[in-house]
Amino acid sequence: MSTSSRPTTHPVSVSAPPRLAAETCLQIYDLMLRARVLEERLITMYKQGDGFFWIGGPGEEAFNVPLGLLVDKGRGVDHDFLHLHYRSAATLLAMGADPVDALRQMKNVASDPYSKGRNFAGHFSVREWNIVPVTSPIEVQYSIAIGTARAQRKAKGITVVQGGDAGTAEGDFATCMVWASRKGAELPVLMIVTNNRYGISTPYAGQHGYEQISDRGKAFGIQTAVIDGNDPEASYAALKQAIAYVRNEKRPFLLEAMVSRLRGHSSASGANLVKDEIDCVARFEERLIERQILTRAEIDRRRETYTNELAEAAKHVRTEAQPTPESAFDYIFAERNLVGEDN
Amino acid sequence: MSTSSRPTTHPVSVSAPPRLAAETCLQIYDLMLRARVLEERLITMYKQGDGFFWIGGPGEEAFNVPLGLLVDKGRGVDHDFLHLHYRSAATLLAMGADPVDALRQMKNVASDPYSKGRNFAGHFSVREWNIVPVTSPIEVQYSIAIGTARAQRKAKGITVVQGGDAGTAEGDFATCMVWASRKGAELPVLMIVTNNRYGISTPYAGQHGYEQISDRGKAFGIQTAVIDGNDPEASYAALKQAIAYVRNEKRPFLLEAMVSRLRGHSSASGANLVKDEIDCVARFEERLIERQILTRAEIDRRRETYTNELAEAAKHVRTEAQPTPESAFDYIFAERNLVGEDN
Amino acid sequence: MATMIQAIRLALHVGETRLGVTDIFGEDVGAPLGGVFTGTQGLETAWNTPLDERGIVGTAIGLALAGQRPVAEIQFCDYAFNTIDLLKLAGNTYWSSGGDWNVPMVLMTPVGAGIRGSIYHSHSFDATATRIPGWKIVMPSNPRDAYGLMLSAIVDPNPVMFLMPKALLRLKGKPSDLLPGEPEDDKQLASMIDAPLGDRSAWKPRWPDVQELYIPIGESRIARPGSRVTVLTYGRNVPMAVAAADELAAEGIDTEVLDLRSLHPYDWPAIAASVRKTNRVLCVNEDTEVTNFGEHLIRRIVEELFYELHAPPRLVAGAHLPGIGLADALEMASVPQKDGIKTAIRELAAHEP
Amino acid sequence: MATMIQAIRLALHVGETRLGVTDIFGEDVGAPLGGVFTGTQGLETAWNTPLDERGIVGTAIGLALAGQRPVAEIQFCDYAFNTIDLLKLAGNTYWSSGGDWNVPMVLMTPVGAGIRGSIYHSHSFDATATRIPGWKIVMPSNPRDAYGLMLSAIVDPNPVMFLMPKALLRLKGKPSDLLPGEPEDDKQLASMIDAPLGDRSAWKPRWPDVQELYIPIGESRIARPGSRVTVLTYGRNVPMAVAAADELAAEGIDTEVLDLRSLHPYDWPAIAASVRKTNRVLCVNEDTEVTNFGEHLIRRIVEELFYELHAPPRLVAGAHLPGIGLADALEMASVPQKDGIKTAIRELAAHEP
Ligand SMILES: Cc1ncc(C[n+]2csc(CCOP(=O)(O)OP(=O)(O)O)c2C)c(N)n1
Ligand SMILES: Cc1ncc(C[n+]2csc(CCOP(=O)(O)OP(=O)(O)O)c2C)c(N)n1
Ligand SMILES: [Mg+2]
Ligand SMILES: [Mg+2]
Repeated sequence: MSTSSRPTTHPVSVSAPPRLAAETCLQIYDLMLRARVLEERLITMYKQGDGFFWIGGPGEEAFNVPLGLLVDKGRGVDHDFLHLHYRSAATLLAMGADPVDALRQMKNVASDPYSKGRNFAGHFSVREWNIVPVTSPIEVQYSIAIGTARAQRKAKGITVVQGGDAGTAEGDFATCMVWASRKGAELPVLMIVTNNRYGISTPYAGQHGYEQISDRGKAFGIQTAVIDGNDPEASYAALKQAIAYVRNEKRPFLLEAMVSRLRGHSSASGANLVKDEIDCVARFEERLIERQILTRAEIDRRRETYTNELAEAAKHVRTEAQPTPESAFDYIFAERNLVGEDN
Repeated sequence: MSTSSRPTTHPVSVSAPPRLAAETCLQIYDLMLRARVLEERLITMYKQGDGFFWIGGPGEEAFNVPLGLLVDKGRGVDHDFLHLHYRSAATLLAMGADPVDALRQMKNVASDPYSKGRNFAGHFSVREWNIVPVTSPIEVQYSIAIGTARAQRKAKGITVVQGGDAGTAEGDFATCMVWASRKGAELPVLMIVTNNRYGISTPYAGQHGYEQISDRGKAFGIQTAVIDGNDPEASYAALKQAIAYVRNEKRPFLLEAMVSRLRGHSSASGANLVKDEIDCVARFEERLIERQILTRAEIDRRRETYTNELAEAAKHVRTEAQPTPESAFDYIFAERNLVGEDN
Repeated sequence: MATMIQAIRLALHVGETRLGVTDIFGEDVGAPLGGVFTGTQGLETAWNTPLDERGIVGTAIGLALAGQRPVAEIQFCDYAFNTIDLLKLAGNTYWSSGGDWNVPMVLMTPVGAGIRGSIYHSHSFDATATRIPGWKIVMPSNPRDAYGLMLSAIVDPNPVMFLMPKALLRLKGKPSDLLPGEPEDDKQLASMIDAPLGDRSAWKPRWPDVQELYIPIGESRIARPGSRVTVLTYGRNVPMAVAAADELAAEGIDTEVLDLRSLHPYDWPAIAASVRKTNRVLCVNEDTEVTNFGEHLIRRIVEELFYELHAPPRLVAGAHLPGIGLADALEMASVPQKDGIKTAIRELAAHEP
Repeated sequence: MATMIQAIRLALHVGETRLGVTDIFGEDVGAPLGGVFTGTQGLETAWNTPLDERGIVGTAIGLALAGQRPVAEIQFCDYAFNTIDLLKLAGNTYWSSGGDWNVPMVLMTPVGAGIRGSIYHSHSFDATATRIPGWKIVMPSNPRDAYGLMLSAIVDPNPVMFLMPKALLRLKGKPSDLLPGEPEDDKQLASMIDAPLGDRSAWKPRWPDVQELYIPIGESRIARPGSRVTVLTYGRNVPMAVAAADELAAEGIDTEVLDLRSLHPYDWPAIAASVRKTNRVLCVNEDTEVTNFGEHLIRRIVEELFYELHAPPRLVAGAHLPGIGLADALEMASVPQKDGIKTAIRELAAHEP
């Protein structure tokens, strides 16, 4: 974990990433691999005409898996709220989501639990786990996160909000910092920027006046850190520290994770493999082999198993029913208050 | 001129405010007094039923007069563009505006040159001097200023944009910083925050996470300074320096001026004199008397003259025609391009 | 008799003490001001936000998603136009998530002309609001409805927009419309719940023991019964239309004024019944007339009740202008006035098919 | 034959080389992408903005106030709803300043469904746009109109919104509608002005010597003449309505399709003439149906042409839903389709007064 070049206003002590125990490494790796294989399956589905659009997170697994493992999963203010973006499948898997559900959303079948065939791939929603619906409009989650965080000022849970680098140019990113850092009314919110140095086709260089996006938090007295999001151990350590800080101090933290965009922006840009980007899964595999936690053969076996499982699942999903035309008119107004049920 | 407590990222050398020459002091003082008397007349008009609403800048004269004197007044990109707010009458007067026109807008007569009886007091617009229309929605001027500044990247003029402290919570304030500081595409914009420590009834304390608003500029590599806006000499010096920097370097500068709100927010809050606020006019008078530039008697005479002049003018304005009902339908679409005429 | 703004304040008091409202917030909503129209004076859970409408709406959505019942205010609806994307999100979250998350928030905001508010304190919001699916939209025309609609808004599991007709906020209700538990003497009420002028730091309201009264969202009210012409209206234009109708009664024109109260969902059965009775219909509202909610009502009436109509339906609405000017003559020419309503009713009544 | 997106690109090329356009900008508008729909590929003055729609609109207003002629893009109109306040400002600056400042900017943005764009790539913007006074609003249905309307938009001294029907952007024009100066062979055109796949760093367009062609803002076009029923529509629904009309001709129903092209100001004389001829009118557009621009047209028709009507006017528009769902069946059920248009025309034609 490297801190940003300029000093933080409230320095966080960030030690070199500790080696995680072999067991934890294996757990993380397994989820990273499952997430990667899931994204590959989704892309294949798109390319085979089993979905209209793909967007997702190949290249963010090393960061998103630890996030999913470290949050306090559950329902209501005493658990963590997650305002994720559209590259968060690995976080969902780490929290225990069934990858088949992502295929269902890709194929927009009626059984898609996240949106009933209404929304694009990657637009998750799990009320049982406080995962609020992923929005297509960039950055609005940072304004909405203020609200869940406010509801948690005296609760055990915290709010986590995540988005990309380019999106921080929207006013909502500033809004989140302004509201989260009001003196005497600070909010327990972990703001995450997953910086892949692109917004669609537009490179980071030329659009940003600061060295690191997280520098913007400093004037607000917000804790900041920049980490190598391609390193699962660094990510795990940084997230653990940041989450603990937010939970204990009830104050905001702004964490910037440098990540890769391995398949370009989305299916709109082809979803093909991008050269010159670090592949966190491959890199972690090397580390695990080096540490003799796994062998190449074991890795290959796992990958094959997961790939086959999802290929089978995709076949099954293909047979599931599409939403009926009439179903477009369902869920316009709620009859009862679901969110308040047992809060 | 005191710099902010935290170091600027690109420090500006800010010397102690130099004494200005007696002549300049007199010029500034005279305009401050005229501006103050104008605001008092506007408030009287409101209280006598000669207007529906008053808002203005008593308490900002020591800053706003130097601003009006120091900008390069004129039309087109080679002169300075001004995106002011609704407390800027003193800037207008310093630029040479006729105070009677402010009375006309107050009384919403058809001869109001700023809005033809359509807009509230203080909502100026002078195309000949690049003063773009003052907007009621707070902070939008910071997003619009990006555009005039961009048009001036290779011109002699710069863009000046001004607003209050509370308004900086809007995303547009951040937008201006993001766009003005893009590496390699920096914009010649002087961002001014006139900090009177209130937004209507809401005090600064409790709403802001930073010590000074201008601290927010530092992460962007934007020059910043905090000054005593109640001191006309300090204001003059700081503005001169900031304007020169923006003009020569073609880069943004964020200047925060601490000012007073002598009559509260607006007529909606009574427009009565507020105790415990520094009165910059009274303070400057003392200084001028001490330096033997003016005597109390001369001051009293001036004040009386200006007061009488405006009382007369107000009487005259009262006789001017109101807009006709049909005139509401004028100026919906322009027939020709006024703004591009001789640019 | 409570004024409309007092009625709203009383409803919010019931909300925060009995209906689970945890946060009432917006610019200048907390102490010392208690709202630019005094709607939130003395409330326990009222607080001042930063000057940032996007943050206000975002916070409301977030609080609602966290299971709370927030009431947020946009100080003037004129300043809500940078939040339409967030309002759309609040309205589509239940649908987009396939019924996973509802968003039980209330957004209140003063609307309309009539106070010489010039370009940015005169906007209407009804047309825009009805264009945001997933929201319920209400707009009272008197204190009692304001009270009962606010309570319904608070307990509704969906986002509800509460449009406050600013020209009516200080008007008192009719003696017959006393809120349940409200003291009969309005001076007494004021002394109990209106903050004093000057220093308020030690002031505390004494709340009367008001009881719940729910005006169902979706139900209109016949503000004035009549037989010859139907006027469909809401908010500030209701008393205006009733006054117009009362004056026209002397000319022998018997006008029915329907106060919609809810703009979405609106009370189609009542509208249809009235049009079937009078065969002549006028829609009145203050919003600009191109792509106006009254035009929706007229379209539906024409589509479903064409052969009931003895005259072409009419709309009296705000002029399609970029703003409402400050000068009296400008404002009067820009939004409906009683005389214009009377003329339209007269023409409708006189029209023979 | 140029596609609509090529025609727009050619118009922007004329704009920047001959009409004083200095800045064409938006998210991904500059190199290397040249716009998510390729509308700005190869243009000299195209540049990439930060991901911030408010900054984009603000910049356009500022450039316009500085006397330039900016063309700004919002990547999808779905993402313009946080800028309505700024759009309102652009529209009211001339009026608010009493004629002091005009705002000569163009805002272009793709709109509508038809590409399986799900909730946030399927929005329409016509109803919202027509609610912003001070703007001219245009929406082409074919490449030639797109070209001519864009040129008119650029030279207009007022803010002009250019709505791009995204489902039509890749469709070619009719051979008879060649743009002036356009090479006849469309492969040749593509080889000249379409950026290659892969590395584009060395690529430069070779622009054909296209000439100016102005389609006046405010003039409609008869897309298909007819005598029995009038369809008032624009954008994506024009070819759909023409196809419906062509199919219905076999049933003996002769339908006139009026392509409005300009939504504000709209061509009332042409609308009135067509309605007077056919006595039956259908409005078709994709935007949600409550407080819809078609309802404005119907209101005006009813108000001014009531006794010309032999049937109640009809609206076929988007359902009043919080979103357009991704699954085929959902999208089809949410926005007008050819069959629904045919049914409505049939019913209108069959209707006897
Ligand atoms: C408000 C808004 N504007 C534009 C878009 C279109 N869009 C989708 S993704 C994207 C780029 C986002 O870049 P970044 O924030 O860096 O996230 P990344 O995709 O790189 O993870 C854009 C412009 C959008 N979805 N929302
Ligand atoms: C977008 C917007 N929201 C709310 C308002 C109402 N309003 C007018 S002035 C004001 C306070 C402004 O405070 P500040 O920015 O500090 O400027 P000051 O008036 O103190 O100079 C508010 C909330 C507005 N005009 N615009
Ligand atoms: Mg990115
Ligand atoms: Mg202030």
